[in-house]
Amino acid sequence: MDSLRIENKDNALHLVFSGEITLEITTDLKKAIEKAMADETFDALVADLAQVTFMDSSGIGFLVALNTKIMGTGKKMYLLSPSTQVRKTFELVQLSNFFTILDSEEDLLQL
Amino acid sequence: MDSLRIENKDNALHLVFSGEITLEITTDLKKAIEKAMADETFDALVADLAQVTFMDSSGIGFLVALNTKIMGTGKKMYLLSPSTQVRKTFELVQLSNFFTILDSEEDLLQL
Amino acid sequence: MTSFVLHTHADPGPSRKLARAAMSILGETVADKDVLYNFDLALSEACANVVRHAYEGMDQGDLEITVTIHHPDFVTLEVADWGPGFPTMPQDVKNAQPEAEGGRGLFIMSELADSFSTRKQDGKHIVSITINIGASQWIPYE
Amino acid sequence: MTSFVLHTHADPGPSRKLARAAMSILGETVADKDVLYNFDLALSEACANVVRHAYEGMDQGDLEITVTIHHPDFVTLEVADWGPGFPTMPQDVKNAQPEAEGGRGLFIMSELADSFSTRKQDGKHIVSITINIGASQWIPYE
Ligand SMILES: Nc1ncnc2c1ncn2[C@@H]1O[C@H](COP(=O)(O)OP(=O)(O)O)[C@@H](O)[C@H]1O
Ligand SMILES: Nc1ncnc2c1ncn2[C@@H]1O[C@H](COP(=O)(O)OP(=O)(O)O)[C@@H](O)[C@H]1O
Repeated sequence: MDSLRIENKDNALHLVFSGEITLEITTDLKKAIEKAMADETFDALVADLAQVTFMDSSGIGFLVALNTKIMGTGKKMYLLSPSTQVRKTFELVQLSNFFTILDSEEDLLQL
Repeated sequence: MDSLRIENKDNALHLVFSGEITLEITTDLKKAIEKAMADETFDALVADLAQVTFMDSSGIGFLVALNTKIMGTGKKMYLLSPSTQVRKTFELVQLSNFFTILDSEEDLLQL
Repeated sequence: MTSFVLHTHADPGPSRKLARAAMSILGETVADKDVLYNFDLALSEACANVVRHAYEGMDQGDLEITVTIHHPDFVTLEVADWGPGFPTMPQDVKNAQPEAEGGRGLFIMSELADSFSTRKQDGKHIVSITINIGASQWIPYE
Repeated sequence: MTSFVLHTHADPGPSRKLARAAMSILGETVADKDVLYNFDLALSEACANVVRHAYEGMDQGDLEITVTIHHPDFVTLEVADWGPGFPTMPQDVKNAQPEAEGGRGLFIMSELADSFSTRKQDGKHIVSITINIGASQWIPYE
């Protein structure tokens, strides 16, 4: 999928999103991520949102559902350097403090 | 006007067009060119069409009218390096051989 | 006042194309990038709602976007469907719980809008979003 | 088959915005740049005709563009007005003399089209332009 690259780095499963996260794409994203979660061993999930140009409430719903799922397995989920567009949508729905947001990959290593 | 730059070089009045030549703009173009033709001394008019991204039949009509006017004053009109888009419109209406087309400014010096 | 009416079948692909076509009109009207992003987001929410909810349990019907430009004051976006309408009208608009997967679309629209309303008219259900445009945020008017 | 109907008042500015909105839809449908240029040119001619001719000597009325996508075969562009119609119907389409300032719009449309026609329907005058799209010229269909 053009809009998602998945990498496993030091036991952290990185989901590198790009482009738009909207209704059209969330079903495909879910499938790809579920497959990776079944195949890989990891302690933490990192959703890299730096290259996301647009995100609406379907995108929010998708991230909330992913977060619930990860928490249910006792693992941690982080959002990495969300773009201003993503931050804007989070702020609108007052979820800026709901997720753990990291500003850079260095922050991840220091956890 | 953003879409027209006028320069007088060696007695040739250069009209350097850019962007679209369509209905919306031809009236303004005509006014600007008439003013320049009244103010400047020149032997030839060069319509530089290299940076024209779109031209429809209003653009064609505008160039034909300009040509008629210039011929009426005993001067010459040349089209300089028309873009592929402009060439395409000329071909469609079978006017590729109606105008004198120059491929480069050097061709102009050799006239 | 200038109006643009855009109409298609409420399937996901065509609806997104229609929304982008509406954004093309807005992009030649409004210069401010943040305001354009707000329109894009509000439109995306309204169209997604028609695609997902308006025709639930029946054949998918049509979607209509109306962009009305009230230069130099505001722009109104209206998104209409011909479905049976909202479960409750007027719709009570509030934010969802953090853990909820859905229920944020109408709230986002109302937050982005300077004036937000839903109404029934001529057999359509219409969501209406008005956003004020500051003097410096317009593309100079022809 | 998917249709998009775009509608506004036939003033020059709004008409050009509407044509660009139609091109935004085509740009997400057709990949081939030359084919897109042909659509742009045909649409520009048809809209200019409505703006200049359809309502001559009367109050300017509306302009409607319909884009119908017949994947995987062709796309039809229809441009409609509510004016009194062409002086002669069906219109005789021929190229203008080289020295003529006007009279090339319909000829350009008919040259670009694989099928070109004008008709009257539901009180509208419609110019219809069909352009065939080769298998490799589409944007992959969702
Ligand atoms: N166009 C519509 N037609 C009918 N019902 C709608 C429409 N738009 C929204 N609704 C109803 O309003 C509810 C809230 O919508 P919204 O706030 O966008 O959240 P979500 O779409 O995530 O449920 C929807 O679940 C649906 O029941
Ligand atoms: N939408 C229209 N409604 C009425 N008459 C039209 C329309 N479009 C074209 N015409 C008529 O057809 C003629 C030829 O049009 P066209 O080939 O585009 O050349 P031009 O617009 O330069 O005259 C116009 O001069 C006009 O009389």
